[in-house]
Amino acid sequence: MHATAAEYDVSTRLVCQKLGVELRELEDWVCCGASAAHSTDHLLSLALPAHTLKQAEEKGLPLAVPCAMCFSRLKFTLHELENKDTLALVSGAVGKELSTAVTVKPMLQVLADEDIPLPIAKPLSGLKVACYYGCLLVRPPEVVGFDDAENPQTMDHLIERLGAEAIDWGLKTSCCGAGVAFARLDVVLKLSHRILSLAQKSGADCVAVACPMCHANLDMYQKDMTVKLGWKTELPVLYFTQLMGLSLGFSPKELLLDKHITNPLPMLREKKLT
Amino acid sequence: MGSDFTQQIRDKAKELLEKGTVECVIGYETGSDGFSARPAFIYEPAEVERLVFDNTCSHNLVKYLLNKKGKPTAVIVKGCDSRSLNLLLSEKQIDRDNIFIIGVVCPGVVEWGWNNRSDQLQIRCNWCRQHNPVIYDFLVGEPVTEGPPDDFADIAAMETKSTEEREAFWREQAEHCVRCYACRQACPGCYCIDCFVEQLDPEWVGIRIAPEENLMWNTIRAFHLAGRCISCNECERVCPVNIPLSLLNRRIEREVLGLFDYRAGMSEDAVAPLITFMKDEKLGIGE
Amino acid sequence: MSRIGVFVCHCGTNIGGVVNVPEVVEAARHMPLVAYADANKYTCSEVGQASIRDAIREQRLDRVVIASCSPRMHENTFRRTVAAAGLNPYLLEISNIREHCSWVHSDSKDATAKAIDLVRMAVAKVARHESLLPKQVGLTKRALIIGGGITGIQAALDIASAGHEVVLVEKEPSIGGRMSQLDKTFPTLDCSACILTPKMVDVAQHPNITLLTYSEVKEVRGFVGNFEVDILKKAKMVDYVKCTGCGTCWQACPERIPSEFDMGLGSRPAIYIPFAQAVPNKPVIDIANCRYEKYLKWKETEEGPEPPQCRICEGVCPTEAIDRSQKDEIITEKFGAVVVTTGFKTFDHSVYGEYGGGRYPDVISSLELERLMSAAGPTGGEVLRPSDGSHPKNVVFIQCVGSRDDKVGRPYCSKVCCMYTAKHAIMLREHDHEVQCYVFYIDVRAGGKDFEEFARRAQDETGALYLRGRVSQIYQEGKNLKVLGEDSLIGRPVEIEADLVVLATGMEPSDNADLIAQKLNISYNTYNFLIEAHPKLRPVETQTDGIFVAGTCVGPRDIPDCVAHGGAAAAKVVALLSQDSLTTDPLTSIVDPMKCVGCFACKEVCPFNAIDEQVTRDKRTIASINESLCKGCGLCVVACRPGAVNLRGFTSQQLLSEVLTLVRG
Amino acid sequence: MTKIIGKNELESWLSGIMKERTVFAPTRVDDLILFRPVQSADEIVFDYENTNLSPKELFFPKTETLFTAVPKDGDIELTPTTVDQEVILFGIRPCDARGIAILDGPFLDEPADSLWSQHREKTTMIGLSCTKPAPQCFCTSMGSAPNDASNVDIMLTQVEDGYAVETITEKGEKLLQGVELRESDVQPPVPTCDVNIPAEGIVEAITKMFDDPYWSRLADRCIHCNVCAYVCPTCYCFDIRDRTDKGKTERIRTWESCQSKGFTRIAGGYDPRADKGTRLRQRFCHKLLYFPQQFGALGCVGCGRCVIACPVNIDIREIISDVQKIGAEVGQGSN
Amino acid sequence: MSVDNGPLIIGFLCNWCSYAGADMAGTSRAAYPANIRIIRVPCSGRVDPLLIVKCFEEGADAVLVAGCHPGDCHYNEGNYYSRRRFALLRALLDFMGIEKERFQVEWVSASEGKRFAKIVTKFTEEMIERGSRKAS
Repeated sequence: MHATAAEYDVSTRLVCQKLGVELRELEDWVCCGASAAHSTDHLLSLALPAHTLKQAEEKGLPLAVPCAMCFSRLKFTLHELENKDTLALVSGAVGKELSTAVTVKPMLQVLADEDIPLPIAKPLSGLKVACYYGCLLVRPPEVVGFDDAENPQTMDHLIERLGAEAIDWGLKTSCCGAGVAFARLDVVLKLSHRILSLAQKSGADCVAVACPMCHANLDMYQKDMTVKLGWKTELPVLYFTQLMGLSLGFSPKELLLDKHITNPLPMLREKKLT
Repeated sequence: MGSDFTQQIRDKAKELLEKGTVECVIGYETGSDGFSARPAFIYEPAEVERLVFDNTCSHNLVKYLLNKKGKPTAVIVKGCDSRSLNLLLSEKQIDRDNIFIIGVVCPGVVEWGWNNRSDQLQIRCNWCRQHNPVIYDFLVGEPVTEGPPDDFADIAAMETKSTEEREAFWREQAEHCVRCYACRQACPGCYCIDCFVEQLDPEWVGIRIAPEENLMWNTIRAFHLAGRCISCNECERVCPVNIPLSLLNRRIEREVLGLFDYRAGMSEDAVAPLITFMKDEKLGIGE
Repeated sequence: MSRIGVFVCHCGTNIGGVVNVPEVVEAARHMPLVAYADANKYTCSEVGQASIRDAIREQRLDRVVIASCSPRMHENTFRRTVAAAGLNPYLLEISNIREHCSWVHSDSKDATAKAIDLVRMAVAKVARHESLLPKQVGLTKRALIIGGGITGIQAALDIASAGHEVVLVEKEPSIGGRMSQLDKTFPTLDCSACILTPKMVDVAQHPNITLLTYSEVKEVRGFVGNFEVDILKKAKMVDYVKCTGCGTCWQACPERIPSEFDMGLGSRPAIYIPFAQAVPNKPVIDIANCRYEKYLKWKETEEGPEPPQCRICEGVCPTEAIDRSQKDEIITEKFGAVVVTTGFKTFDHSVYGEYGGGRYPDVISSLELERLMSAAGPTGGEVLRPSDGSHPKNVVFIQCVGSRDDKVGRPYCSKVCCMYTAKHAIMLREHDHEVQCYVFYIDVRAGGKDFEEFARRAQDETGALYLRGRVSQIYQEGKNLKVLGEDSLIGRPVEIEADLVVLATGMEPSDNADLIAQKLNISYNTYNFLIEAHPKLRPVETQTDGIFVAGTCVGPRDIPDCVAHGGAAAAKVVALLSQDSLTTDPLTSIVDPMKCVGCFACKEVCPFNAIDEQVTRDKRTIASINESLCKGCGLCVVACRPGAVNLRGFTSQQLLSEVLTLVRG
Repeated sequence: MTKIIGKNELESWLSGIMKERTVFAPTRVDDLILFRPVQSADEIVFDYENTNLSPKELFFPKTETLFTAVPKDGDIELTPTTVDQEVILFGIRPCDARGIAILDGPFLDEPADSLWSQHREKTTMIGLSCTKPAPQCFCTSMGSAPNDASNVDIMLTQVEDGYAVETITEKGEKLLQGVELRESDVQPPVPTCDVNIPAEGIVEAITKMFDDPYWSRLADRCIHCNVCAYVCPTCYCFDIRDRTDKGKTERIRTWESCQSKGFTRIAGGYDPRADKGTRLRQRFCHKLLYFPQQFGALGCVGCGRCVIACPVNIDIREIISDVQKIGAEVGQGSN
Repeated sequence: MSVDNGPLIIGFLCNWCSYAGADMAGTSRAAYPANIRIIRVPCSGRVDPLLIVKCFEEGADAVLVAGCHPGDCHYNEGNYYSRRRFALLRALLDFMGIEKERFQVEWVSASEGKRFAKIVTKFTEEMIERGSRKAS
């Protein structure tokens, strides 16, 4: 977060501050082990998130998770710990008495809470946004229990509240290929390209995401798509927190909007939003 | 508590009798030892001064409603007693329209006998999770927060004994039993016209007052209350030879709670667990 | 004092080879109340039976125990034997010393001791048997059919033709059911309407059939032979005596409502017949949508803006048949038998988010396609896309939508989808030669006469591309739909640009099938399909005597099966109604009114609704058994704490005697 | 002069008897005190108010076989039950002893009950005077006293250094043969029972108020268990039924009570005492009216057991007072 | 009682499944020990807990109740009720000193003759091992 996804980190903190959502970073968080542990060692894949969960439990706070993959792993762990035997096994591995009494929410859900008023300074009118949730935020539904797996609306509603238009499109929860990001770039390109091109065909000015992995895939590889798949244009990919920040009155600079590979500033300028 | 509760009950009783809402108020009065309570039947407004409420008001007065069918009657119930009202309503033994319920938030009742009173709460008050009446028309006292779920420690303790020890224990109890049927007569759930134990054809239980027959009686008495017992423990209180009948009732109660998540008498339209079923339940039977 | 006769059977060596029969006979002679005991080589033989009859007469026996094979084998035989000797057939008890003794034990001493015990128990039990007489009850020779689809039509016609009166109740304004919505039928490609309509007309014209459309069954009381049914006749607002069905009114009605019959793809007026060939061919007024009725409703409260008054239909009707004074009416009719043929509806595919969750207009269900293909449908038989009215060229079919899918709680196969999809592929190609069909399937199930050939034809002749695999996602891209799926045979993802996607939605029972089942006290499964008495041997009967089920309300099946099913149910009804009276089994429960406390635990557990409330002379409300409904399971007996209920043939006294005889010797 | 037996000598004397005969004595069973056969003097409780159940059980057991019948040679052979065992009943209180004596009335009235008379014959009763009457006691009002020696064979009264011994009957004398008794001039204290229940004239009073609604109002509270009857030393209602096991049939007599529903039900289902009021009245009329009429003495000995045991505090002492009061009122009214 | 050696087992079998299953055991000559005495009832739901307790009161060593498999009851629901009743009764009896092993409830279909023989054989052997209740 502090490194590759600084934009997300900074914009989230700014927005939270503005909205009065107090964030506390767990001092001793560990990697959730996504992409590596869960395909190799089942126990480890539960123990790593469990360690983090335990800290939140000890603090007595709900856990707001910015990354969809981390969110998925944490939720999976909670789900598996419902089984008493598993609970005992993982408790042993972590060395602490675990419980499932922790609330885990994706950052999107936290900030999209309609009970939190949005002091809109600059409505994003005229901006058409394709909300992209990615695959892990909403799936599998019985585990994560967040929104509709096929046609989620949380971000759409949030974007509409910012004054922008959330377009209806069909690939909101399709896979961008992050799982094989390093191994099969060709797959990533194909999947991400499909997402971007549908978003564009559907009239979107930009894509809003809620996960650093999604962002990386969709933002970084647009040049490669041009070379390999004939992707002729560019489509800015922004964190939903950045769009929130913009409407709440922060400057593009504060929100690190200039740090993206695919530069969103010309588009925003055109829409008179900067 | 006592005098205030007593006054509220007297006032209400008076009002009900004066208005003619009821013919009789069933409550408590002071008994012949000068301090412990006994059931009282008040028919005249002038008699309401006899009514008292204190921590010796042990009797479950709901049983008496069975003798008052068709007559408007008010009854004073503690939390546990109130559950038996629901039981009798669901089993169509009493008519809600004829009953005025004065519920009392129960502070617990003490162990007492005629002319002797301790400060110790009765054992049933240790398990009790129903100090607030579940059904009433007029409430005396402020509702209290109920304690955590009962842990049935008494049952667990009994279960640490071996089967042989348990058999010997109950046989010993059966030796004491004189089959006076006080347990049955005090129980609000026992209202058969002809109890199985006294039937001659089929003669389920033989005439002998002997351990075998007594065990049969005690087993079936408890089983006929399966999923119906509301834990007022009147049976145990009235037993002249102190048989710990609560152990039997509570062993079943724990099973009913565990298997069917059911507590008897919590609502007037509840269906008792033995006259309903779920198709896919696992009960450790025939599996 | 009873005089009990005991007859021990050698059954050749089957019993006698292990059990010492003379020893058993000798022991029996000393049992209480036994006046006579003897052995037979083969008791079930004519000689054996004759010896029992003789002994009953000569020894003045009043009760009989036969120790032989299982009562499940010869109880009825021997009941007839003792009856022939003048004894009540229920004063007999069989002691099973073959299947339960000689055939499973080899030690002669043990087996003999056990046989003696078993005989002793039977003697103890028979001593408490009572003479029982089967009861005769009359019956109403009329049948009620609930549901006027093809199954109900067939059943109604068959029963009526056998000479019995039939009342056919249909909740829609016309009979015909789902079959009337279909264009062609597989595998013969007969026109559905062409084969169905004549049958509908037959129903309307049959002198033995009373047709009650726009009606529903409200309540059912009684038992086999003697049902009493409340039927709600919804107000049609049209006097059918005056109405000629000329159609002036429905052409004049200015209101337009999505047509249920056309699956919302077309529209209908507020006074309407659901489709051109409707039977009866007379309209009803849809009160919820009629402008004048809305106005009348508004008049009551005068809230909101005043809607226009209309009454055009009344103005144009040449016979003054519009009658707004009609009210919903409940009539009560008597029947001897009921056939439930409430049919099916198709699965609502909007739960499939990956198929668009109902958001994409060009993702349609198969039944919608039927309407699009039907010459009498909203497009006059031209298959046009709902979104823009264009002719689709690339059509993707997806099989098993709401079938064979645990995820949506529908693990069963709907049986007809493979075939109708093949039909659709063939028909689409016939409509337009440029159409290319793709079919995503799990298996092609074509088990039926000429079915496999038909499915082949879709693939081979029509060129439909069958892809084995499921579709993972459909999304709108521009005007078209992108279908992402997998061909699992080659193991590659597939991407198809489609103009139209047709979902083969499965069958599920009609709305309220469970409620109807509850009213009739018959069982239904978790999907609300009705449960037959036995899936193989009693496929149209139910656990409740006199109630029959047929057609798709029992489970998915195609038209010929429905017709056969309806006919089968009709045959059962006819057999029942052909009797002059019904004999009830006397082995039922009875209530001792002196002991009953009126808690009705018995009523709660009775699976057959056989327990009624009754008020005694001293004003106690107690239970009473309806012996025609009681099947003698005895659940009530055990539920009854005071022992007020007992079961004839298995009384508490008898079971207790058996136990006591055993333990106290 | 008073004859005294020391505590130790008493115990060794009893131990000696136990070797030859069964000794029933008050002993602790769980939290009850009951008459049970004791094997050693240690088991005996000397310091008790009274036992929870009365000792009538020894003469009129809860369950007793009257005779046995077995089929024999095509006929039936009957064998009556006999009482063969010599029994010592130690520690019976004067009130309970009086109860036994009262029951001689109904049981020994001709034709005498053979089992009762056998039990009486085979039992030697050693009474123990009460030192301190309990709150429920009212024996003096019923014609007895805490040290009433009239119904036992030997009477013991606790004194400082042992027990004062009174030998009442020959049976008692026989039992005491060879036992060394100290002579002393200590006078055993005479305990008093302060409770005074107005029993005089009760027969007339209860006769007068026989039909008073008092009984049905009292029955409101009664739950009609059999507790009072089963703890009472003078209740003797019973039921008789047969029981067959392995070809042998026993005719069995067991305790019953006039309080239980159906006790008086006759063939055809009619019950002359079907309502609770008449059943409750029966109990008190039997004690206070019928007993005096038939046998010349009140049927209550004032042991107070029913007072303690009744689950709903139906207190016979209150009732006697009430009956007197109502009887007097009714009497005035009619005069 | 004429089981001279070994335990007395009383079996209550429902007419439609388990009694027929026991018949099937006979037809297929599936042998089992002769200690069991079978009482025919229409349905396992007809077996009153009173009868079970009576058997034990009178000294029977073991009781077997057998009915149709859940879902197969001839009367649709009978065995669902018996399942509940006997779950509670078994717990109560065990609590009172009659080991739950002595009171067995089994679902035996009409086709499970061999299984019935196996169940009875195993049950009898277990009871022999535990010994007679009277002796204990």
